Amino acid sequence: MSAVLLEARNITMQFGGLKAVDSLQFQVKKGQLAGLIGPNGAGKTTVFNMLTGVYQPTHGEVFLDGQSLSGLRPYEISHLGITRTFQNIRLFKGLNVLENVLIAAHQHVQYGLLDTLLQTKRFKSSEQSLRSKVIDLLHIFNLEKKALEPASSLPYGEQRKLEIVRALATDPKIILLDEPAAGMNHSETHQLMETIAKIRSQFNLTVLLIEHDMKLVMGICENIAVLDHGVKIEEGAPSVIQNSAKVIEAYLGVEDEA
Amino acid sequence: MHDFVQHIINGISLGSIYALIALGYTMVYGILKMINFAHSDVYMIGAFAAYYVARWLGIEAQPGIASLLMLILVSMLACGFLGFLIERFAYRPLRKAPKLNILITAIGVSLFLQYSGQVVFGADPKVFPEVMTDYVLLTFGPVELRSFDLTVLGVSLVAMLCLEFLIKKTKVGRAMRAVSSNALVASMLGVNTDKIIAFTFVVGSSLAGVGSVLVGMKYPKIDPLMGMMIGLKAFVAAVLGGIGNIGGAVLGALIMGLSEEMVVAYLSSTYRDAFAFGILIVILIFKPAGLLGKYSVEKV
Amino acid sequence: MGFLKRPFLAFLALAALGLIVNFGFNAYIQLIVLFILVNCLLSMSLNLVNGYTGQFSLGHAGFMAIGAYFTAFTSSKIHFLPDSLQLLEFFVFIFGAGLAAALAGFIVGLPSLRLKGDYLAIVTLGFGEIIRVALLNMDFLGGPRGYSGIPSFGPFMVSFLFASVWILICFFTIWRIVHSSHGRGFLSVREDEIAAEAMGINTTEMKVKAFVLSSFFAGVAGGLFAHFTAFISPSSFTFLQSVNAVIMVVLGGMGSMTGAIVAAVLITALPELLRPLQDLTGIDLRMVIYSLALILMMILRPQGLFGGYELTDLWRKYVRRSA
Amino acid sequence: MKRLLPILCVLFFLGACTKNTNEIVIGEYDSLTGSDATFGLSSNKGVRMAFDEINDAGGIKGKKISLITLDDQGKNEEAASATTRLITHNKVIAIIGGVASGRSKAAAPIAQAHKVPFVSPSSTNPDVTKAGDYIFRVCFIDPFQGLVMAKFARENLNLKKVAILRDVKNDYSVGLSNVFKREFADRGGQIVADLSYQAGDIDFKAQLTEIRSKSPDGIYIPGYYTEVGLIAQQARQLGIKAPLMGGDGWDSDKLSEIGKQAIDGNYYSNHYTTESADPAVTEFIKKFKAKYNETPDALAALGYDAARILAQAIERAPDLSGKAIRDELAKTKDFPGVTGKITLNENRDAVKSAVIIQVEGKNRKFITTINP
Repeated sequence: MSAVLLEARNITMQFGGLKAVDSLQFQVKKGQLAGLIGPNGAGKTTVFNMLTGVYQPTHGEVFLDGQSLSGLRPYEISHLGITRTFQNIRLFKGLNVLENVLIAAHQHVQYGLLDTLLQTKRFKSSEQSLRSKVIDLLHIFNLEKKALEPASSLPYGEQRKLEIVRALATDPKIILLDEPAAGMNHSETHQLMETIAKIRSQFNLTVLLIEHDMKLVMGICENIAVLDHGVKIEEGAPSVIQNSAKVIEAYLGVEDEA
Repeated sequence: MHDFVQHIINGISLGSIYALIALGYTMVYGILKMINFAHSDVYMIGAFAAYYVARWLGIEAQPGIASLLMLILVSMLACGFLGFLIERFAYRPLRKAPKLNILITAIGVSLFLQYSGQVVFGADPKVFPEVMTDYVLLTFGPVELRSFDLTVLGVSLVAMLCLEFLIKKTKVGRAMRAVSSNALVASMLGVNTDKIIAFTFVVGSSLAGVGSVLVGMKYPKIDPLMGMMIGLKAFVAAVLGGIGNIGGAVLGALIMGLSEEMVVAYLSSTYRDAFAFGILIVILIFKPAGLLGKYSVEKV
Repeated sequence: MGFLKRPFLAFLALAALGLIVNFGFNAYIQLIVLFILVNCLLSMSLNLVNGYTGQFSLGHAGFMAIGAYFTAFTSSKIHFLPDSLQLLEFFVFIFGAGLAAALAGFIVGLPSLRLKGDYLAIVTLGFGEIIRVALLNMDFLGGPRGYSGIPSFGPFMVSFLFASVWILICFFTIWRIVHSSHGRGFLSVREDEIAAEAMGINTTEMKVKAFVLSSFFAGVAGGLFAHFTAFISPSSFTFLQSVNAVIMVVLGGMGSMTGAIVAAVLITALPELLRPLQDLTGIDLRMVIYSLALILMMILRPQGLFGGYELTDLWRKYVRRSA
Repeated sequence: MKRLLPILCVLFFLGACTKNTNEIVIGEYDSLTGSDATFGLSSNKGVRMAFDEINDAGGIKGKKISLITLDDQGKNEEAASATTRLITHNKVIAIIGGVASGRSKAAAPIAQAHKVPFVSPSSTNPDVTKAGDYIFRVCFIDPFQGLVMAKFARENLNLKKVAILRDVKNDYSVGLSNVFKREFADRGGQIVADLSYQAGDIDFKAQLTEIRSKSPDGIYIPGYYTEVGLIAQQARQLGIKAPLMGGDGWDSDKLSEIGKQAIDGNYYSNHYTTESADPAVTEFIKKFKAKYNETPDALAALGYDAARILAQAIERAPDLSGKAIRDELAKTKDFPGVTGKITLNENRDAVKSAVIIQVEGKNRKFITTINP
């Protein structure tokens, strides 16, 4: 329980003259459910992009299980076990639900091009098992009935769930959830949080989630880092965060702006 | 040495021809993010409009600056009007369609103009009237600088500055930039996007009109397919400089003109076009948005 | 050998069609049918890149040219099998033509597929032009004089069946790949590259794979074209030919194999169908009509004839509705 | 679209039904549209005029000639399909080909396979008639015309150093250049530069500046008048005074219209001279001007001769079979064509003399005749 799985060492992201994230340092331990919170524009998504290789940090390094991720392409990082969802839902809109998830399982496919062309037994059986595995995953979120519907036709909440299913299909060590509850009402959010806790234990996962809304995170996260203007201002258990003056100030300041 | 200087002059002169046409491509691309493949054929129509009007008015008998300006005006009007029609009837219905569809429509319009041009004007080349006489401005030994070369360069630079001013400093320009960055938001803010886009097309196309008269004056042979080759080169020049960037178009065009000239002079005339595209490919691979273009990081 | 069942049935169906054309129509129609087969290969192969993988290629004629010249050169210069097996020899050369084009596709694709959208289109256009200019300057391939004396397959039926085999290889290769995990990888690149990468898809590899495979079949199409016309020259492989291929893909509906085939038939036949019009008008208006039809088509049915669906999907829909 | 298709299909088969047994149907394909259209249309005008004249004079064997012209859009494969259509669909008894050698090479094997006589007016590449014994032509072949100018440049103009500027896209231009290069060098001349452009270019100063630096005595530019006019202007602008030389591709009124004074004094090889007292020539020019309101160029003259040679062979043939017409075509001897006295040799190529012309404004001054 105590081994460090993911570590960001002093990562900085600079866009032109603007430092979106400044020397951020944090760790996520194996099996933990960690949170990254902060007001709008604090740089949370930028952190995710650096962790998953979409951006290369201007300075600093990310480590997974002690291995440096610098210079790796996003797909390579995904193969190593980091997966994610997107804040502004990036499903494969033109494809159906099943295909969306199957694509994420591509890295575990056992057959080659020749098997495909000759339609070998191996091709057929592994396609079969792939599909049943994916259906099982969809089942967790009650999406299996919609397997053949276009992803774009799902209601918003289900699209978010589908993103999680898709991410799970990569067989990750750690899943990064970018505002998974955005746009959901209270009961939906509650239900989602329960599911997240459930999949964590079922798949032996580590979870790092971004939430804009502080209260939601408090309930389930074991460790929380707070970001403001690209700088980590606080880190610790929910109780620590709740009582931090800096955090309150950061959030209040934002409300003024809004 | 004097050959080298002559090559530089030739190259700049050729480059400024490309620049005049490249400006039209880049202008439309900058606002609409579409390759207006028909631009080079609008240019062709401009040349023919000027040709017929000049013959009708008997302008050849009285060459001079007034006749030139008059023809440029005619050609600009014809091209602008044609640009308006093309936008209204071919591109506007496709505003929300996938990019490939718009590209194919543009190619369709281009083919339509080329082939109906062959039917209407005839396929044989026409001789563009001599509106002004070319003369030597300066000589250094065998090196010559001619008035047409300077005129074309001057006009393309002035056109560039006018466009820069139009886009950066005027109210219409602000609206154009708004449409370019986000058409939906722009329309919510009260910008009449249809009008702005039509205006962009009219301006871009009338630039082709200016180009066609100047080119017709310098190279007095026009035919319905005259836009094909020069259009492709100008377009490549616009991409080279960073399509959507006004200054980039002129820079790209001058680089194209000079490099074509130098390839012919010092490497191999037969591989000239291959080199032109080779340069483009190398630049795009190392600088994917062209020389002056800004590479936008996709927001995730 | 179960994997050959469907292709074999399809082959029988094509052979029957071939027999009808062979006995029911004159040499002119037969030649058009052969050109249709070549264009089917072109549109199916480009569909893999444009339709399924969402990359924008305007240089298909270049790869076709490489295949055509490879076939022309080898089949008229090299002879390594007894005469009775000449068709097999041709098959080997056309396979080689595909490989040559695929190699070119790899060389072109690797650096340029980093680019997106219009930029990729321009770079591939540039490569196509470079290939054409290079051919103009290669004297051993005839330069602008072209390359003549390419052996023909003989009677129409032989040509037709030979081309049919390649059509089926192309169709089933692409169809099966697209309906496998690899193909879903292609689709994910088209849909959203960033999400695809995050889900572990090596998008560069996918793009290059699609591009190379597509170039392979463009090369094969070129090879067949060379045999059918017995004479090729660089002017057959211009930018307009690449555009024609793109038009077929879009007209058929991006990402629809059967759509690509139907569009290839239409686009090849249309200019010929319009020929008699010249008797009425006195001037050749074919291209004017063709271009107008193109514009109207894009405006009235932007998703193409089949809009990403397959003929089989539409059939199923129809059956379901009427049942 | 769906509704249009049946209509098109009906149209498609209509062509075949309009046949009339009192007509002799002859086919022609050429580039009526596309980038070579200006040449194709010229050739077509010559062909049409010849058949109109023959029809006005009563036709052949008492029958009228019906000419079916199809467009090849400047594409080889279209030339192939057009030729096949003419033969199998329109059932023509003979074919007149188009201008470009490339298209002839795609079309001729088809005519040969169907044993339909094929006469090319102006495809100069030597390989064209090698397609078989049904393929003829009425123009010079590249080796002859290249040789003619090499001889003239070396022996009459006494040039020593010559530069070549060729149209690399055009097989005709490349063919002439290659022959000229060899023949001129064989006669003790020196080729100081060999540069190229592409048809459709408008700026040639890069090549010309390079040529100027080699200070040649003459420049050989065997391209078409569409570009040569501009080349001449730019050459003079750069101060190149050396004479320019070319082939029959120069022969058009447009040459001097585009080139203006710059083209004056330069030489090209051609089939005939307008100064000729030969009534065949003067008559042809007069009638052509009356009919089309323009001066014929070399391509029109060749189209005219090709059509008349074919018509005469048909007239002489005992029947309308391909073989009979072919045999009569092969016997063509000393035909008094506009483009010279034409004899078809055993390779089915025209044997005729060439003339050297000097441009003088609108006039074409006859300089000398060079025999094969």
